[in-house]
Amino acid sequence: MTSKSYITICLNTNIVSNMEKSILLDMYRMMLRSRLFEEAVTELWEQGKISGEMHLGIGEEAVIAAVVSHLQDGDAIASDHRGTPPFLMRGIDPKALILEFLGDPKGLCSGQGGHMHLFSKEHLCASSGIVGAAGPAATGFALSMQYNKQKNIAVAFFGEGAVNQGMLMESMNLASAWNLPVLFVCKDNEWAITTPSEEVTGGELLKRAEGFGLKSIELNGLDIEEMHEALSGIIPNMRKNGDPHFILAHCVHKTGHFLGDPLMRFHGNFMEEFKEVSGPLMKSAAKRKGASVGKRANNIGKVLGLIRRSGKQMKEKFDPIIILEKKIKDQKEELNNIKEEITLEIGAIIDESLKLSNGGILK
Amino acid sequence: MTSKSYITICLNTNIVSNMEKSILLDMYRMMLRSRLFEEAVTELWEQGKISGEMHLGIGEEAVIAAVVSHLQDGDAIASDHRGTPPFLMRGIDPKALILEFLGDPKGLCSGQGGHMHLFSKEHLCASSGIVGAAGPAATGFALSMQYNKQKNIAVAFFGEGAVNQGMLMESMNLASAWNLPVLFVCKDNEWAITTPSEEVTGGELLKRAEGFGLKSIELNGLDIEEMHEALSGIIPNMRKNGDPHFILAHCVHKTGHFLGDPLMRFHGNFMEEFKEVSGPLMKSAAKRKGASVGKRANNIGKVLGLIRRSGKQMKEKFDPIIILEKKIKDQKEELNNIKEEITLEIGAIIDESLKLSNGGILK
Amino acid sequence: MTEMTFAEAIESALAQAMEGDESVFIMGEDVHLLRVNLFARFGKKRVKHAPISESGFLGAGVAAAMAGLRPVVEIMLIDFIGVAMDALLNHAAKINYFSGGKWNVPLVVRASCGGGYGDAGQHEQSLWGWIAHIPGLNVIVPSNPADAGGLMLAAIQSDEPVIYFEHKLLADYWRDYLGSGGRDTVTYDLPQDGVKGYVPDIWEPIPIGELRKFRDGDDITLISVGVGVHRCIDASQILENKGVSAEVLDLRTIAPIDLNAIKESVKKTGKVIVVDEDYKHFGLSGEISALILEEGMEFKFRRVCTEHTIPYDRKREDDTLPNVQRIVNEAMKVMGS
Amino acid sequence: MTEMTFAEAIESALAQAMEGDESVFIMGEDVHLLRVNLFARFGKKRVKHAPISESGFLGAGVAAAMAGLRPVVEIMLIDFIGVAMDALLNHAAKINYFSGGKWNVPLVVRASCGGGYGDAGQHEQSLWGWIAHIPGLNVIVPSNPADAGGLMLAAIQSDEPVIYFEHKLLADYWRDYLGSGGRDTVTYDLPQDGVKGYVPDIWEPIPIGELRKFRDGDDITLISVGVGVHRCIDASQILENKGVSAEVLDLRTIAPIDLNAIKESVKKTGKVIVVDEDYKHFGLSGEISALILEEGMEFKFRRVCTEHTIPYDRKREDDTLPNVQRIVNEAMKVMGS
Ligand SMILES: Cc1ncc(C[n+]2csc(CCOP(=O)(O)OP(=O)(O)O)c2C)c(N)n1
Ligand SMILES: Cc1ncc(C[n+]2csc(CCOP(=O)(O)OP(=O)(O)O)c2C)c(N)n1
Ligand SMILES: [Mg+2]
Ligand SMILES: [Mg+2]
Repeated sequence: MTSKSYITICLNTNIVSNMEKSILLDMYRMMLRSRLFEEAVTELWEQGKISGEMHLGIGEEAVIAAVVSHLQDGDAIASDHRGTPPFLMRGIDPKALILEFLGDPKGLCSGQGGHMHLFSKEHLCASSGIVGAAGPAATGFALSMQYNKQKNIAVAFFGEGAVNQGMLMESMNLASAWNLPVLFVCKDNEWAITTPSEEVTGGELLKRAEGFGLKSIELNGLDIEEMHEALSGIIPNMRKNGDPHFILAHCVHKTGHFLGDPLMRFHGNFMEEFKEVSGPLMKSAAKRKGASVGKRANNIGKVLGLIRRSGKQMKEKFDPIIILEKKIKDQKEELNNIKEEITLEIGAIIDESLKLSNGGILK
Repeated sequence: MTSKSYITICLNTNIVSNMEKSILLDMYRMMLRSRLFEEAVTELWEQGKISGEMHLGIGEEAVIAAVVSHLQDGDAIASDHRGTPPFLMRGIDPKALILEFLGDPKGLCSGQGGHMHLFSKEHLCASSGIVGAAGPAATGFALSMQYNKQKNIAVAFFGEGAVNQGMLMESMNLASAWNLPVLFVCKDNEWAITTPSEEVTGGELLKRAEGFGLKSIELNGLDIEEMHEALSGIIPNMRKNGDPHFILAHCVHKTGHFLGDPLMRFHGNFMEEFKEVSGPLMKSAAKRKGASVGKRANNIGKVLGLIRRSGKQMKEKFDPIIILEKKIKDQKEELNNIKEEITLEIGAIIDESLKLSNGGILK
Repeated sequence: MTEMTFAEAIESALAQAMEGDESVFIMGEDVHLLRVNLFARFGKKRVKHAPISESGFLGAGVAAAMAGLRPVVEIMLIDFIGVAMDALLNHAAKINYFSGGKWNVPLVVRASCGGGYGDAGQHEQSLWGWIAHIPGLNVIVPSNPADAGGLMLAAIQSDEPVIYFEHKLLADYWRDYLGSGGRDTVTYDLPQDGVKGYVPDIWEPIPIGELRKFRDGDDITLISVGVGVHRCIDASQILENKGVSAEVLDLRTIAPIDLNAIKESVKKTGKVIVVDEDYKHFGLSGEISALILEEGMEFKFRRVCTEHTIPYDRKREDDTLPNVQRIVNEAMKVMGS
Repeated sequence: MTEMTFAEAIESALAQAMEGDESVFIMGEDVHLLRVNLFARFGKKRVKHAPISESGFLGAGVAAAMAGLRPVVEIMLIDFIGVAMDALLNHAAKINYFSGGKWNVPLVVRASCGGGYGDAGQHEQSLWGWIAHIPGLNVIVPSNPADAGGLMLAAIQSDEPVIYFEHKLLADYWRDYLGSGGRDTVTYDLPQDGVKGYVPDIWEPIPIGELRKFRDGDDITLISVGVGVHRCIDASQILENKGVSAEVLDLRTIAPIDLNAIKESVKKTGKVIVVDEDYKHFGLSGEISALILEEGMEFKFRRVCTEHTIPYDRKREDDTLPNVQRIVNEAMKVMGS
């Protein structure tokens, strides 16, 4: 069970900002750059230039930006399957990322890893498509920092679904027992693919983390201000004390689980998409043996409920960038300048990358 | 960090009993039978008739007896590496156990499983030498009970060290999320082989269990009265509600981790045993490169501290059977009768088993 | 006879098993939507969606099977078995033996596998030979709808643990889920006979441990499973043009393995190519060579397998996975030598 | 030259590595006492005892290695790798490849293995061939003190992940710990040359991937690792009496494997027996047959391996693990045919 619903988050979001404007603008720049970058990636993906599952971080930019903006040289990141935003924000060459996504030998990982397996030794940034693996990885990075008496921290980014994965829980215990500077960042978007995590999660995640002896805090991950402020306190303290922390940050994944998420496709074109599944579904539901009629109706209702519910995350009011734009709407001009500048930058990145990779198209 | 020390347990033990005498005598019988059985097993082991690691449950009889005495037909047990007491108390043929330990084809598992891998389909009793495996196993048993709408429960027995194993934590979450009738029984003897568990455990285990949404309770596992009373409440309730519970029961392992435990051997004959290790130890500690002299002294002190500390569990005041005997010392005659009767029974079991297995001796 | 896709066939056999036996149920991540048709019909008790706790729920599946249920536990991608291997290695595979043969584990583990759609090395492994190394497990790798359904039914009816591999390139919904995502801008090298085919109206279990001769031939024996079988068929057509008559064997189950049928073919051809999408070394291909050799037979042998981590880049991926060209090349080497 | 036990040799090489390189450290359950001599000297930072969280600390070891340390992570018994396999399968083995060759994982995993002391099938597995199936991992199985030390040093110095198997029958402290427990009432079939032997005064790394010819012979090649090598030696003496001259190869490392040296021997003898304490099917023995066959060589082949779950009963255990009699029998079969 996760403890805050979308509604609460929304209500709690400060709409008048107290934070220094320059910081907010910096954050805006980081978040927007990530967003526009991932939107450009989406286009490449749509064009068939990127293969496989493409998981975006659209909707969790405030969480990532707040954390990454506090990182220093020697800090490490272990990311889950939504690696683009942290890698991009950490300063990794965007062209190297695009080339990697295109499967080009000039890509960040020579085209061998792809978007789920991004690695930059130079930045101590690693990622993995195995749910929960970010926990042990960040713990190992933090162990080396403690070993070498560095004042660094290691960040683990993962979803609320991952907290049910044994190795992640083991790593929370390890970090606590060994007092390692791991920042466990749980991006709670309430979904694990098509599973509402509350249906398969016992207790509350914050209490679970506390049960491991971790200092834990729950934050509105859609509100960059709340996130940034909290981390301004936490991360410098971690450097000093070398101790682990757990953050439960509520956010959304606007594009669904991954690009082409079937649940999300329904929202684009419900009738068209539903037609395809409804035939076999109704046929199966009408077969002789099975549950009672009432239960079957319930089952179908449950499926439709999931589709309906999945649409929520697309709402503008849960978009961390729109929320921030509202907060600093008096800065319209700066915002527009930033937008223009980043649009240009990203356009150039994509163009150059495509040129470098000879179009990157798989015949 | 475990939250009660031996001292606390000791102080908390009721020395005047409030419980019905007949129940206490029944418990005494169960516990003593297990104890004398395992002592007989020890003898066979010493004689070389039993091979491999032999982990006893001596010191945790009150925990096992309190739980098992509340079980009914159709209930299941998933045990860890200390399987003898639960299997014996659950009513499994003691000769079949001894024959199994002797590796005899007529043993419980045809001599193929041995003492760490005991299975009785008839009793729904399974065990495993893999730390933590009892969690998923009990969860699966409980799932079948829920599936079949039985009013049964499944018990998982495991140590406090096992709670750091991912699959056990995953199973705590599963049982909680699916509301399965699993009784998680953590026998906290403060040690995992030679590791004091508090040194490698973050937070407190009770809070950890609560973090999974489990109803959790801490008990003095050396006091059969406290244990029995608590379970008289918990288990019938679980049958009614089908929900999971977690018990943190403090106890000891009197014979150390397993028979022949090197730490425990020191207590028998310190000088003799220490001579063997001290040579290489001192030689290594005196080598040129390495930690500073002060640290090395500390390291050796830590080792000696572990030896010293391991002796505590042998103390009579932590023996659940002696504690019970004191409580009902006014029943001297009954106690003696029981003792005599069980001694005879076990003697006969061993004799017959040895006869059946032709001495069971591996040349 | 009806025509069905690979995925429909599995679902149809599952439905038949579930309607015939109340103790059959499905458990795994997202199964309420991955198996939405069965979910609509049977409900959440029998199509049970689980947290991302593979070692927890696979371990629970082992015990549920011991308690008399017939779980079909889904490990979404076989690559993820790494976190839950203990349940197979030390429990499912051993409990019957440890119990002196007295306690069965009638468990099915269903896992998608295989590559060819650009998801890279942590999501496209095959690992069937790896898992077959462990005594006590049955391993099934169907290559077409009819086998997929019949073997699923056999797996469910078996009193032993069975690991059932579902190749993602053959199963349209996986391909769409993990590869296309609704796009028509990506293409795959799809084996048509694997993707769709005729199946019986009522499923009969196909005996576990019997291979199927897919094509008759005299000069060389191509042995494979899953998508590899279709690559072999394509290769055999090219070989035909080069005057080489290739026999194609689809093992269907690799543990147990149908040694007799292999021997028969090799007796005729004296030449073997094993085409295995799983890793080359210490796996299926080596095992086949050893089994034949132990029979005292003499034969030429080559193999076409995955030799290193599967790269993300689709072009290099196609070169890494066994492909028709590589099979033809190896076959010609063996013929020439 | 000094005489050392198998366990002393490993410890001595470890000590040498640790004193020479601050980044080398040991992590695992109970290592403060299992490695008490090193603990006394180097302290808890470098001999770090861990909770029973193999997937957590092995995964952490992978990342610590990526960050520049040289962890020697102990998995107490290789059987327990089931709970932590993901760290090897999907991370240690793949990160170098995934990173485009830019990021190394200089990790050593040290695990005890093997049977012969009555601990049954969940605690006596070998699994080296199983792990060698995964591309990207090096696998070492020493059979004697000199190799054990030299290969441990090589493993630590390697920039690639290495899985180092320590056979419990060779390591006295494991034998005592898990078998005897201070008793003198139990006995084992101990290979004396494996248990104790001469070692160099200063350790030099032994190149990973070079086998060692343990005995010269002309008629038949016996190939093995670990305790199996000594069983082969014993068998070869019996074979000698029967007029059969057996060559014994100790692979020492099975991934990579020293194919050239194997070929050389087989060219001479034309007959191969693989003796493998790991499971028979889909493993080392099959791989060896395939590698030789692929070279186009003709030879006779048999294998002596563990064919099912290892039973608890010591008598049946001795029959299950490769033993001298079984080796002699298979060798005579091959000679006779
Ligand atoms: C061990 C493992 N199990 C299952 C998967 C398949 N899988 C990929 S992402 C995902 C959901 C993850 O949910 P969450 O952690 O909440 O992250 P989110 O995708 O919501 O950001 C699953 C089940 C996997 N990659 N690894
Ligand atoms: C997965 C796994 N890791 C390690 C071991 C080795 N081992 C056996 S018992 C044990 C300690 C268990 O401690 P605890 O759970 O507290 O039980 P206790 O022995 O104290 O009763 C360990 C580490 C194992 N059997 N399985
Ligand atoms: Mg999520
Ligand atoms: Mg304990």
